[in-house]
Amino acid sequence: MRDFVAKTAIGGTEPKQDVVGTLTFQEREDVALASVSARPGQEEALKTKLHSVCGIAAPDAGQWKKGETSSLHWLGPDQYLCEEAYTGPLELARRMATELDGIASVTDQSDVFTRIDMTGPGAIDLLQRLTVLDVEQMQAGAFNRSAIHHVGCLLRCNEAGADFSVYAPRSYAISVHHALIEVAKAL
Amino acid sequence: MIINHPLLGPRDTSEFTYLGDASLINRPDWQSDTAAPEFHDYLYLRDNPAGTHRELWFHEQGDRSWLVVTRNTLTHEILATELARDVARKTGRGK
Amino acid sequence: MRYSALAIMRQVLNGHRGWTPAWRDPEPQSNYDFIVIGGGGHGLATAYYLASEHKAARVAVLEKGWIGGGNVGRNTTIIRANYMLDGNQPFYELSLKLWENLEQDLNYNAMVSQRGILNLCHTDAQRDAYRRRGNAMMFTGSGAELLDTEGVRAMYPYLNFDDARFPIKGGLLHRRGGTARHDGVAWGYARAADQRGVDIIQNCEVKGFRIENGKVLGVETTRGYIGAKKVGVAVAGSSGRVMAQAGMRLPIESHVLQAFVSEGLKPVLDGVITYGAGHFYVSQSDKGGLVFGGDIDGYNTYAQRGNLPVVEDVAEGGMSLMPMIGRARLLRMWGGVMDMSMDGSPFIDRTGIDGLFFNGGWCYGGFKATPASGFCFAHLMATERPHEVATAFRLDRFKTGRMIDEKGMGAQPNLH
Amino acid sequence: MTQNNRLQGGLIDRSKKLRFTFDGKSYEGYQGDTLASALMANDVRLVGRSFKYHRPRGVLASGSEEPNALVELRSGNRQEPNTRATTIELFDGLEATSQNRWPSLAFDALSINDRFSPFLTAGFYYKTFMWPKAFWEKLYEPMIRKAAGLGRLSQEADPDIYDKGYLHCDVLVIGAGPSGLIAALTAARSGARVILADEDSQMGGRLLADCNRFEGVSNADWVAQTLGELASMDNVRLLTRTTVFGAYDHGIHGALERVSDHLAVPEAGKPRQILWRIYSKQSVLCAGATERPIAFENNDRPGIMLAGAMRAYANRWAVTPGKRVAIFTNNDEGHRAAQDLIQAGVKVVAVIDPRGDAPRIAECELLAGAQVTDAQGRLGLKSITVQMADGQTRPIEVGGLGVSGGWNPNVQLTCHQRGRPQWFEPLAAFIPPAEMPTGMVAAGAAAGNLTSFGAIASGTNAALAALDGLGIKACPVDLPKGEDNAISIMPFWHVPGKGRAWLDFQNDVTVKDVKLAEQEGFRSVEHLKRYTTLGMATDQGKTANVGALAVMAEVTGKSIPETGTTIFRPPYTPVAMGAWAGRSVGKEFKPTRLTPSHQWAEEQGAVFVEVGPWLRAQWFPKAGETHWRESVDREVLAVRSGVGVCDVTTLGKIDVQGADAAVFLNKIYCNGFAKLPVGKTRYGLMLREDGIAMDDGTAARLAEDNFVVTTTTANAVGVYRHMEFVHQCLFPDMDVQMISTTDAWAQYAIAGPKSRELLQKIVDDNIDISNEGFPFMACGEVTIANGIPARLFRISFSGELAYELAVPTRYGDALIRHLMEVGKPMGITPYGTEALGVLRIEKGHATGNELNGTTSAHNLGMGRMVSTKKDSIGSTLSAREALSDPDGLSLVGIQPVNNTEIVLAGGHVFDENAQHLPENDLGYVTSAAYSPNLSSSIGLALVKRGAQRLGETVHIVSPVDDSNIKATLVSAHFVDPEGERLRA
Repeated sequence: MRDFVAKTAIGGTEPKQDVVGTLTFQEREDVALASVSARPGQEEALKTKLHSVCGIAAPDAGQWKKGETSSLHWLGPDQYLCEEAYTGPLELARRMATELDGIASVTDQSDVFTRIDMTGPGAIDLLQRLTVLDVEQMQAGAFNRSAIHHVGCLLRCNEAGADFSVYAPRSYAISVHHALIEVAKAL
Repeated sequence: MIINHPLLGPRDTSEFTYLGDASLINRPDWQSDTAAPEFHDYLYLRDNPAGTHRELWFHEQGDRSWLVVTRNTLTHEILATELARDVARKTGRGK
Repeated sequence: MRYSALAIMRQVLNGHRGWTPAWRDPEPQSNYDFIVIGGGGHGLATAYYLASEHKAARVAVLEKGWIGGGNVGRNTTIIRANYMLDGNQPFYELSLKLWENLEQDLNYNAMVSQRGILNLCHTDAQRDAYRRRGNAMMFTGSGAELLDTEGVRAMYPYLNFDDARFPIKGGLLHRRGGTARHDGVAWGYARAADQRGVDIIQNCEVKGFRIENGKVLGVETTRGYIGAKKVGVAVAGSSGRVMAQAGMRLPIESHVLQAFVSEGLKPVLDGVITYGAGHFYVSQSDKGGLVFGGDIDGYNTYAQRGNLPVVEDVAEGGMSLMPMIGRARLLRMWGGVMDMSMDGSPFIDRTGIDGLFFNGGWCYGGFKATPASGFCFAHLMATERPHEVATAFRLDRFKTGRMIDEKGMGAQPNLH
Repeated sequence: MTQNNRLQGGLIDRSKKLRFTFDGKSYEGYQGDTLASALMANDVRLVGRSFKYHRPRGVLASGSEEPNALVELRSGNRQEPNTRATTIELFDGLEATSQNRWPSLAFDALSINDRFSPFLTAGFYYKTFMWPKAFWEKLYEPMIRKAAGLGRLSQEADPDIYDKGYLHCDVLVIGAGPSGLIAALTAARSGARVILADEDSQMGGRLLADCNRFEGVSNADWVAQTLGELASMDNVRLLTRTTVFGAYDHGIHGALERVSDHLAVPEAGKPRQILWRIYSKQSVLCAGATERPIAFENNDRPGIMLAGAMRAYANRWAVTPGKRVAIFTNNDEGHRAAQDLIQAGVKVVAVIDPRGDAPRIAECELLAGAQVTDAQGRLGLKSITVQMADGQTRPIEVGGLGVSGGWNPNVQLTCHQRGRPQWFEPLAAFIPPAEMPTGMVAAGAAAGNLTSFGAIASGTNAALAALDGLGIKACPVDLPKGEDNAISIMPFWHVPGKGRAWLDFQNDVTVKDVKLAEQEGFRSVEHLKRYTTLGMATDQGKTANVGALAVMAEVTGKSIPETGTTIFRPPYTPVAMGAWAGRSVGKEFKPTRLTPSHQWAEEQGAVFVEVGPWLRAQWFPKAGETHWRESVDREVLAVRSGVGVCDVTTLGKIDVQGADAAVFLNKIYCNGFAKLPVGKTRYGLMLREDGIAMDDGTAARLAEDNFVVTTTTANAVGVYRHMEFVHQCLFPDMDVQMISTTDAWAQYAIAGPKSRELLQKIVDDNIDISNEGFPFMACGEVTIANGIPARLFRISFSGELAYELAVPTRYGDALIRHLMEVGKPMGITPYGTEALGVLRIEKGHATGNELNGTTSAHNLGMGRMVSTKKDSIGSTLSAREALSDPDGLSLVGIQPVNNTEIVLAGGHVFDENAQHLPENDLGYVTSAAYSPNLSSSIGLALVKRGAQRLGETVHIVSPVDDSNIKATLVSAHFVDPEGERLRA
């Protein structure tokens, strides 16, 4: 099989885990991402197709939806981010591309973002010091791009108040992770 | 300031990048006999109103939409926000 | 009355009863040879040089509010001639020469203080650009020195050299640059112009131009119609509004620039420093306040106030460069409306209308230009010919592609 | 020294004794004291010096409006200048030092200024210090600067952490006095998300400072009940020690929370302060009112303070400035203050009231129709001179005098968006403007309701209005009964007299100064402020401005509203720079981007350089190399002779798809892409609409409807934004979709004659990358290391046979290690950005130094690339005369005639005998480097008519380096001009 060993953006050989006070931070290297953009005129067709392929309806603006094996996130007008378990380089994007041929443009994003899961009480206090989004009001299913310590990140709410995922651009991941940890220490 | 994004609702302007007068959508026809002066006026001259101003903002830290925001330059009150692509289509822009 | 230590002495003896108004408060006459619209620094300087250099007798300055109430009274008081491009640098060198003799010329202490301006660089490319600029300054005799890190450290040991995200690699030192007391400049020009017969008419807003067969005849104002042979407009942030009354669209947008001052502190900073890795520049006033600023807010506005993101951006730059100011407090912030031009450089030019002249597009650099702007505008209005150091400041330069773009940002005013 | 001036009662905790020092002398106070109250308890009345005359000063107020009692708090790198003793919460071990005095507070050499005050009138410095000319900078100004400022900075880095954050709410209530508490309660009970913020360490406002205001319940109990209920609700956030300092657009407020300032040092890891941006849909301003003094001769003596402050010190802190005090007031509140003091056990010798019909409220002597005309006691008040109703003067011995000239509602925030407050005659004060900031309502004293009942009534009504604006159904609250007699006041601004009477205490602006300003024509408020420095001190004139305005009105014979008002600007009280910056300081000033090979490069001991947000390897020193040039020369030669590898991941990569992808690229690039075959890459030049070069890079066609566009590192973000603009705003119906993939791929340049040999050992066996199978500018998807998907581009920045190989970023680290391993026999050499620069200069490739935002395609020698057969961004305006002028600047190479001389980037080009004047300037050197291949310093330059002048000799002049060398204008392609190596 493949000779190369993959590195994670923060931990390197192992995904990074930190516990600060009541908060747990977990780097996730095991998810694959692919962006899906509807071709003009195919917007509805894409939604239908996505439903059958991913088993969930395409989310509305500012939302994400979780399915059995894959989840869908609203990235922009007629553009979604699909997430599944990582099986191998480009595999999700290639599979989606075949499925959505002629309907949408698919681009692999697995290594564009590094996902950091944040769980535990205090998540709100932490995020209030890092993002302008009204995190107190974020319900499970909320998904937005915004800035965290000057870096454009995706912020996903998995469970209101207690469980969030930050998707940081991979090259910035260490900086964003550092900001999360340092602020958590100050709570 | 807070821009009421047509799709995402109220978002802080720190997420956006400003370009300028929405008249930048009305790019002249390169084949017009007076293309040069038209492009000059298009690119360089401004109404620069003290009052209602239609302007382009890019949701850089957001959904990457270009918006046309109608804002009062005296009070900063925002009167309307639209997706720039819709505005462009309305003004007859296509391919 | 001539100002001097002796004059003060005399007034002390008679309980200061003898001081008279610094300038008259005349009723507008029915017509003038020259009308200058705008009682800011540039307008007052223009009127002064019309009277002093061109012996113009019948000159009026029309100000919609109180003189010196705009950007000349609301800036960070920096004077300098550290430009790069041929279209600019000789002009600013003339300005600097005029600054250097301003007090004696006006008999008013505008506190011109050449304490030196240091532009810091943080990359090799930035240093190369500073070398190019510094050399251009040398060719006009403005003076420039290229410092390395140690040279900077010797001047300002408390800057952040050791824990910096973008280390200081050196700087461009302009010793003749410095500061001046902004209000003093406006009042000094006003008083000197008044003494040479210029009518300074406050609370007189121009509501329109009277133009016949392409020639300007006078202006309609809130204090009635006033005729004039020639009218010059020098209204900075209001340029668009005023020139629209003459049916002109300009290559200008109005933006807000915020500026800040700290509480009074014992002197720690002798010169002016500009940070090269963030939006921050700073000096310390003779009263002890750190006077600092950064970038414009970046959206069109006529409101003389800004918003928080820019304040924070400026402070982040300041703290990164000078970690010792963490416990100094920001006392006051204010905003001025900037006439941002399409290439970041100004206009001193005729208009399509005979007898109507325009001066504007100074962006956030108008203060340092005040003397030369007035000098060259007066020259243009009096002689109908541009002054030799201001020939490039034409309104039609974008038609020919002769932009004067120091920053290389193109036709986007909020990036200049 | 024991606490002589401590009274009974108060809200202090006598069980907690705290030790502190002032000017090195140690004292004791109690938990709950401020530094001001603790000093007062210890009979310390002299605490500071004024700015201009260095007059001895004591405490004037009891809150953040304090102009006099400023100290340096703490020492060492935590020394904090200009800190108000009235807002410093006492902690054990507190150190404070007086400021702006030398050698000591009691004896200050510069108090000589006070003697010279007749010379130092308003604006005197504009009139003198002009002769001889040179003396201003050499003598006068240095003298003035020596005296400048108040407190000192430590000149050490601030050791504390500052945080910033964002809060969101329906209703923000600013100020927790009676009106604020009731407004918060009303909004909270109705279910709104409420934030209640107060600058004080305890909520309650004047209720903490005054006698009981409500029937059947004490101030303390009512505050406790209300706070208790608020604290129990989860839709309420209470922020004490939090000053809302600014009202910005669209309901955004700035607030500073002083988390740790009441402690000696912050707890480990905790912030000193937090700057909150509060996003509120509605806000209720309940900021109270500030008492104002009455000006009379020597009204700045230590011991003279605001009557309300004296009352607060007695009621809340159980201290008094002296055993015997008097009150000088023009309104009824002053009399109530006297009564409070009497009840607190202070001897009030008299209440002096200029009103002939002054009411008898306090149980002490009332001098109606009288006024205080002078005060004695330079370092501490000894006595006052009173002019009685009958004109007689009478000296009265007192240690303290409380003065009340009325109250100014704290309207600041209502005017932060340039609204102008309105004059309200009954109070002789300004109240909030008709044009309020969107969503803001004012209540309580801030809105001019000075009675207790009026305050809470207006508080609850304001909350109802806010709820209405939110569409929330309100549940009303029942209000406690409280006194409601309208406050009676007679405007009385200053006592006539010859001597100096202070209006602005800190900046020493007197009634005389205002009169002089008027005499010299500085009559508008803006001119008055600027000429006299009125209101420019650290207290922003909170106690001074209205009085000065009244004096100006008096001398101009106008009314106060006619005379005008000043503009209020943020912040309400000064905010520490550290708080504004938060964590974006030092190394964290901006976030850092790391390349996939970063860890490996660190292991190699690479030297890194900041390239925008990125850290890139600049060169890789080898053992024994003492100068960076040795490393760089070695790396360059290795690439030209063998094979080198460089991490080029930082280049922007944008995935462009869609049926119109090629048509779209035709729009954004000035050269053509429509006919580019699949599997091929092409260089593209992107222009701005003004015809100036914006960026350059390559576009690789991976499929009919799929390109990968690369941008320069610096412009990646801007180019993507521009492409979205062109699509969404100009050609919305094009079938094109794009997304950034910069972070998705780790990309390495593999360059040099042996690069193919190396790659053949890297790519999986089945892949043909022979010159025929994979020619120059070819691109395609390949696999390496047994099936790792990769992208291969045969493009060259160095001019050598070269490739760029990209793998999913997670494999970037493995790939660089693999390349180094496999390449070892070929002597593979990693190279950094320095060598990259040398190689591209040798090849004459333009980068940021050349694409500097002022160069046209023509200037760069690429004029012919601008297709006239199609429309592209910038094509029309690039035809303007100055952009296509054959006599304009064009890019050439520079080589010194004497190869030991050095070409300096930034040097200017002149003809042999030309004078070095702007008009003779021919251009400038954009880039320079030492070329180990030519054994000479070389450069690229933009030179007028350069292309026509190849071979000619010029001078490269750099006066800032005292450098002037002879050089030849040559082709920019120093190495392999025919490009044979690329195609080899």
